[in-house]
Amino acid sequence: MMLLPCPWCGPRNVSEFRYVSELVPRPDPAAASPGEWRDYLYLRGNQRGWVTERWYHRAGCGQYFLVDRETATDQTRPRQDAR
Amino acid sequence: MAELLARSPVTPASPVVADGWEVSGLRSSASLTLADLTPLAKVAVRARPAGAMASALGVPFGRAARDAAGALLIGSGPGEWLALGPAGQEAALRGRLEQTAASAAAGELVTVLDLTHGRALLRLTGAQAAATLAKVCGIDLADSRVPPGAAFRSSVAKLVADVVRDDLTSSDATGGEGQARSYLLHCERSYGQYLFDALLDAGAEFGIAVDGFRAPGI
Amino acid sequence: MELTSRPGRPPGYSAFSLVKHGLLRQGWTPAWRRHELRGSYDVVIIGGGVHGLAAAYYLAVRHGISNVAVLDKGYIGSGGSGRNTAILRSNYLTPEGVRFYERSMELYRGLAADLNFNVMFARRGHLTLAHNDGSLRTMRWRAEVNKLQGVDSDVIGPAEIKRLVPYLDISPRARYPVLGALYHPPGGIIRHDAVVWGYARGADAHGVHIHQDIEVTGIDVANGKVRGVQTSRGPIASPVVLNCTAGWSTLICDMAGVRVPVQTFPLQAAVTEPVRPFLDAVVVSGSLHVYVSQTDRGELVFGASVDEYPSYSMRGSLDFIEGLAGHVLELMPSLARVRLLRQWAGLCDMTPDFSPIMGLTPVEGFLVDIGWGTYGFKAGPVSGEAMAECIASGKPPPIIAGFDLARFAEGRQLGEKGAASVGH
Amino acid sequence: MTAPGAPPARMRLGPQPGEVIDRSAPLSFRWNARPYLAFGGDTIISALAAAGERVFSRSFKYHRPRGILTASYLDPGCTVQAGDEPNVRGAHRLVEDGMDVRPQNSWPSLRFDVKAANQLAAAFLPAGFYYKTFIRPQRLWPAYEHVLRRFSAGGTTSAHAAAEYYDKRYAHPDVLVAGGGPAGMAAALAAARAGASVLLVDEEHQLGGHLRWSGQAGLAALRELTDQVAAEDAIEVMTNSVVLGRYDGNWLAVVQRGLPGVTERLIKARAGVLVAAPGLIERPYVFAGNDLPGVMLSTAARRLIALHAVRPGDRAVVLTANASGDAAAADLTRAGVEVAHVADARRGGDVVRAHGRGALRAVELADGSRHDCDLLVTATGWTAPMSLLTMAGDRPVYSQRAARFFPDPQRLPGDVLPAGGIAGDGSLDELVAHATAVGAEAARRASAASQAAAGHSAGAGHSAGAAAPGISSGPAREPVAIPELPAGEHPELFRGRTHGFVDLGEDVSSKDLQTAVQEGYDSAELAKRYTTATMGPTQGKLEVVNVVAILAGLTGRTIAQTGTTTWRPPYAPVTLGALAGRIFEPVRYSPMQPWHEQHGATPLVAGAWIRPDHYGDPAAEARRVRESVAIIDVTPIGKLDLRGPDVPKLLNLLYVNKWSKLGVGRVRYGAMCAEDGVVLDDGVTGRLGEEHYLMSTTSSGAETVAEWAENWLQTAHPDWQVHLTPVTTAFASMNIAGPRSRELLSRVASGVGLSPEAFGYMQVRTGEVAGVADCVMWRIGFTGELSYELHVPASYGLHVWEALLAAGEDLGVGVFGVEAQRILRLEKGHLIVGQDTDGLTQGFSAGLDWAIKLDKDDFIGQSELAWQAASQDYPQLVALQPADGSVVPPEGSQIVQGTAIEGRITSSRMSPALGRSICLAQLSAGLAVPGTQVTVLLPGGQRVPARVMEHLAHVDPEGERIRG
Repeated sequence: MMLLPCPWCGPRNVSEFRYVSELVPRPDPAAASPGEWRDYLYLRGNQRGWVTERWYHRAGCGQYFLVDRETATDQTRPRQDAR
Repeated sequence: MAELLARSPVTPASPVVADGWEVSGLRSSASLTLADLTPLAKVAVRARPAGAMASALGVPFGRAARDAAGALLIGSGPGEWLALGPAGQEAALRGRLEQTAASAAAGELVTVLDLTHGRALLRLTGAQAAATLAKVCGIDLADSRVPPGAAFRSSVAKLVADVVRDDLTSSDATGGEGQARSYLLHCERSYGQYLFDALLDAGAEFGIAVDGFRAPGI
Repeated sequence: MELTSRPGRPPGYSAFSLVKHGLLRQGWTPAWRRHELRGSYDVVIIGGGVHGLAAAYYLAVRHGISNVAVLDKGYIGSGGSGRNTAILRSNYLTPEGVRFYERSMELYRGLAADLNFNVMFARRGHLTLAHNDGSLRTMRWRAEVNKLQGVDSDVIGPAEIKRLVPYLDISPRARYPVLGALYHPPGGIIRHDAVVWGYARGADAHGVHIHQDIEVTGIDVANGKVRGVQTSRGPIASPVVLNCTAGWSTLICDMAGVRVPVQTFPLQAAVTEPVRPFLDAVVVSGSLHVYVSQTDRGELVFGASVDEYPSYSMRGSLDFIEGLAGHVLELMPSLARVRLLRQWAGLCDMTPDFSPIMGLTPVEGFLVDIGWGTYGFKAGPVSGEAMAECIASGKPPPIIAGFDLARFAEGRQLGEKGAASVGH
Repeated sequence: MTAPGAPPARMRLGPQPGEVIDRSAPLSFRWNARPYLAFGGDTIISALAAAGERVFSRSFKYHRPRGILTASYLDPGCTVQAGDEPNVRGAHRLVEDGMDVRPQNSWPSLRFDVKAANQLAAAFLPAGFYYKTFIRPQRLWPAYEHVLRRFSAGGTTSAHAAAEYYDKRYAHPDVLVAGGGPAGMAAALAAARAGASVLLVDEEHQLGGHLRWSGQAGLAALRELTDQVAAEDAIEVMTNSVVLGRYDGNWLAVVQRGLPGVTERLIKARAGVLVAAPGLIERPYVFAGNDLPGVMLSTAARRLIALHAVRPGDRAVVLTANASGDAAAADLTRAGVEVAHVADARRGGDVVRAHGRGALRAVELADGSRHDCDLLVTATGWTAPMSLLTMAGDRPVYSQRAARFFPDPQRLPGDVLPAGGIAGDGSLDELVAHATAVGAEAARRASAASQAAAGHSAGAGHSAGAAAPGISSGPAREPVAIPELPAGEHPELFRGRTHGFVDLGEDVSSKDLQTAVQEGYDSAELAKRYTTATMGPTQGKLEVVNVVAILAGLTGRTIAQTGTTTWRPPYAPVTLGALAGRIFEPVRYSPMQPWHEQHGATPLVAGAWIRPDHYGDPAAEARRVRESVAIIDVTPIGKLDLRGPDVPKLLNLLYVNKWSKLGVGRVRYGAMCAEDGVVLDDGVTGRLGEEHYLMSTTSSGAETVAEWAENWLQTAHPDWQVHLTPVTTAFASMNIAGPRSRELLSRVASGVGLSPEAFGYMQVRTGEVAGVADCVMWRIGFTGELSYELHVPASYGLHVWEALLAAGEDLGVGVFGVEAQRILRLEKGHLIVGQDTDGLTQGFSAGLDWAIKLDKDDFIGQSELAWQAASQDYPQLVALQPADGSVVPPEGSQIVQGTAIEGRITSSRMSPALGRSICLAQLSAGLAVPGTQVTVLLPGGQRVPARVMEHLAHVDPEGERIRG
């Protein structure tokens, strides 16, 4: 089972976490056109390689954090700005 | 009207009343025991992870320590603490913590919340306590990882639970010499009976027995 | 469905030909041939799975377009087509979905004869169990929509379920009591490899070039039009490029500069050692995220819902087989002694509305047949048929009109998500 | 111990120096309905072989008789049925007294199997046979299929198999050694001596691997190693256990068998370093007749003699290409077997064909000679079981010199190290020296890894749960030099001069592979899928290299080019029971659960919650609420404690309606949407103090909403001063509903004015109830009646519940369950998120028009909702009443025009208050106009008319009762 480096609790089994999303910028809802808004809702890079993601430590510290993951090997790398 | 009686989510075996709670009166001297400590006062504190309140409390995330008044203060999360005190003392405990907040951390948002009735608290004690816990918890419980005074939150029998390594000295230990290995388990109240049963099942091969509530319990 | 022409080469398969070959000890001719890679084709299809091969087959057979290349980075059927659990059904939630998958079932029912290749479609009946009133409500909803489309589907009670699947624990004390089920008699299982091979053999017989072990590394686009593809064996010119990949669909679309709302998730499956046949129907439990069927060889084939986070990993996890076994035993407690033999994973391209993306894209000549989530194999024949027509006629046929790429930006999502729960 | 009628053990030898049987513990069991004798330590097969039995199964496809090939777990011919248990590995499973063992794949009997007719038809059953026939007429395929299924192999299961106890536990060894042969034992010792905690796992019933059958020298070495291992406290030994797989992060699954009181136990080990020392598997040789009972591998013959004191035959021919074959010949002679001939493959010796019907009779050799015999022992090479390495990403490389594959160290991750035979060849001392270095290096790497892990667990004052284990011994030492193990020379022997079986488990012959290649299935994967070679119970461990070598020969490619097939987990088949272990399914109960059980509540499983659905008559329960007063346990309602100056900002963001002006003591209904405008959850939130709020959510949405809110707080507005704490079961929640609820509450509440003026609709108070302080009471009305929702400190929930019932006796107070509540809320037209909405229902389709305030600053879902509102054309939630009030259309019934679907019934009940059926429905915009007649299609096919109502509420649309 993949280990995820929680910036607060250290490496833990991935089963303790909930995957939130690939990191995507949220457009200003007031300014965004329907197209832009739905791109934000639905479009993801879905790259095969290193991706920055947000995870939630559901069965741990209850914190949301960022982590880098290689999507083919599922290796992970902690980030300086994880918290 | 019926006498005012507080009840734990864990149905007590041979019930007696202590400190206004219906608790189990069992007394076990087995080498591995499980006790329901739900009656203990449980007060949660929320504040900045590294703010004035944090330094006033002086217990970092991942550690647990007893304060001058004998309450067990647990660093249960970033900017999150859990204080355990004697049964029936939640008001006093909350008062003390609010006092600390007022004096040491004025201006900082500090929440002191009485969760006595919102959580279940169990104690697993004995040489085989770690082996028992290892059946329901994926954390490495080796002394090098979880020494006495360590605390962590993780998945226990598919529940989210706070686990505190809080060994007992032989005086109140159930058998065993000197320090008896002991863990406190703290979870959402409604899961209390489930967790209690899961631990009994896990400890069956080590001859686990239920021990009653011994006031003050902390 | 009738073919406009029968496969000429290779010689037909039949009991007679088997005996003949047996007596004369003569060898069989290839089911498909290896060809030199041409510098250009009328159509290049990326992905040698059921979808790509079926599209090529129908292009050649129905529309006489046979200067077609099917490219696969591995061997044919090495992707989702060879990794799925080969369950067929058409009891979907939306009218569009039901009509579409029912057409696929129709093609599947005639496939063995059409391809002269036994794909071993076994009509076993398909049961989706309901463990709470919410899912029971959804079953009723699906059943009613199905019936309106003329699809045999209805809600049945525990007694009837027990009669169909004697091993099932229907006691009300079960942690997940069985309150009812959506019963779909026409559903069943098929030999997935045979479908791939049958289409490949048929397409080859009609002049399609099947190229294995060739990877597409780029797509040439000039002023809004596709010009061809770059591959590990050099460039291929083509005015039409069809992306029939799963798992790699966004990566291929990126090569053409087309962005699609797809995320790739592993879907795991497992198979047990053979035991004597005891399970006829396909049994699915949405709440328990598991589905079970038994092959003619006696193996139990298990599948589940996709993993909880996107990944291109096909390594499989222990978590999966632990949870799977637990859930299977919740349903059929007496199988504790049956041994799991092998686990594997495939890649599923999930879209926001649990429906595929089919048809044209902003890039002229670049077509997609992607976003197949966990339901791609069921849709192989109809997708091939529809994409072939789309290529031949230049516009998407009505049966896939609702699956267009533009629907997401325009807020016209399809309703399969309405009853979001495990598929199959 | 006697077993009347048991055949004498005519093949049992006198005591052997290393035998594992206990002659002082005789057992009896049944095979094929006849009694047999065995000794403790005997496997099912060794006991039967001792009695002279030679045939143990019929083959998968042609039903050919099969006997011993490997005499190990992998033996394809030795799979049997033991009682309820199918597919038992008879050459590995120990005999238990009274065991009932039967052959599996034969009918009517093992001796005479009618399906064996298949083998005569073999010529007509080529690879892909099924694909080529049964094509027309297709309607006959089901009939064909029915017959085919009867021919399927495998044991039988029982629908009533006894429940057994399976266990699980986690482990965190610094080093896990897979394989307990000399290399594995040496590696374990070295790792332990370097300070590592070690788990040493072996599939066999004893440690030692081949040392157990390698004569006096081997036994001496074995004793020495065993003693040392036993002396190391840091080594935990597991025999009769298998490492099933290596998963991400060195997450290793081990199944432990033969434990007291536990059928099997799954150990999930997060190991610092995995040392893979599985040893080598002897490779069968492919030639005509190679599957006849009596044809076996050199290791099989040596095991039978050394471990179980069984003479493998009377007259033997040996084909040897290596030391194991040479030793086997010597062992046979020593065991009194007449060795008729030894053919040495290193000097051109070869077997052309084995003859016999049902069992081996004679062997025909390359030199033209023919020898009568009942035993042919082959030693033609080895296969390295690479599973654990390939699962770790390795791609083994083929060595022509050694005629087997070796690991590619470049591709191996640092936390996996091979040792023993899979790493290379050498003398026992060389292998042990190599493994010793590997073990020491493994310990060093584990220590370094754990220090690194501890390193980047920030925040925490220590690394609790830093899952990589730790050796608490000082700084990382220098890497240990691991000596090279050479690849020993071995002739390439895969297929002889004739065609034979390649996969005995699947009945696949080299001829089948030839056919596959001819037909174009010429890659390893396609040929495998087409012929099913390596798809059987051994998953290729015995046959994969032969398959690859034969394919290479047929395609003119090298073995390296042809490659191996992927080895997928598990390494060995594992029971579903072991994988499932003790099943953890958390359940939640309210503090009033004991009362519900005592009063005959029918339980309702709602997620993890067990709730009272009703107490016998839901309609009567509902009526009581309308007429007098009743109470319901609503503890599962989600509750969040919110504190801080910025709470209103949070509420404005999460809810679609406005919150800035909510005064202290006030409660407001709120609905939440997701960013796509789809309805997420709803509930009420009350302001208890200046900076203190209590939010309620749906029962099923409690966790989702808490995580949702935390997400926005932590990631989008870390600057906001808000503390959010889930307190769902800090309170026991109960709703007092009905015209007399005020009267009832007034009898138990103190310190709170309950008059309509003092405590109005949609207000909240805190006070004492039945002597319990700090009870939160809010006046709301999901049921449409005057009602108060009490949130009582949970430990006193049962006390207050009983107090209410006692205090209201004369008022006729009763209880009601979830079903009555559903009826009541439907009469009132209140929405249930997830029932009256679905995964695509946006706010304006949920009857929330009145709540949604598009003029607010940014709130979640705002833009999508604005676009929905503009579009005008969206389905709407409406109340429906069938013209015939006795008809209750089931929820999910479709609303149609002809065959076009215009909507569906989302909720429907018979209304006790109105004495007629009532519904909520999702309906297309065109029809969602009050007064419109629509057609509801009932499941039976009948079409009934129904009317779209003015209000969602069927009862008291003006809400006078609630405000009363």
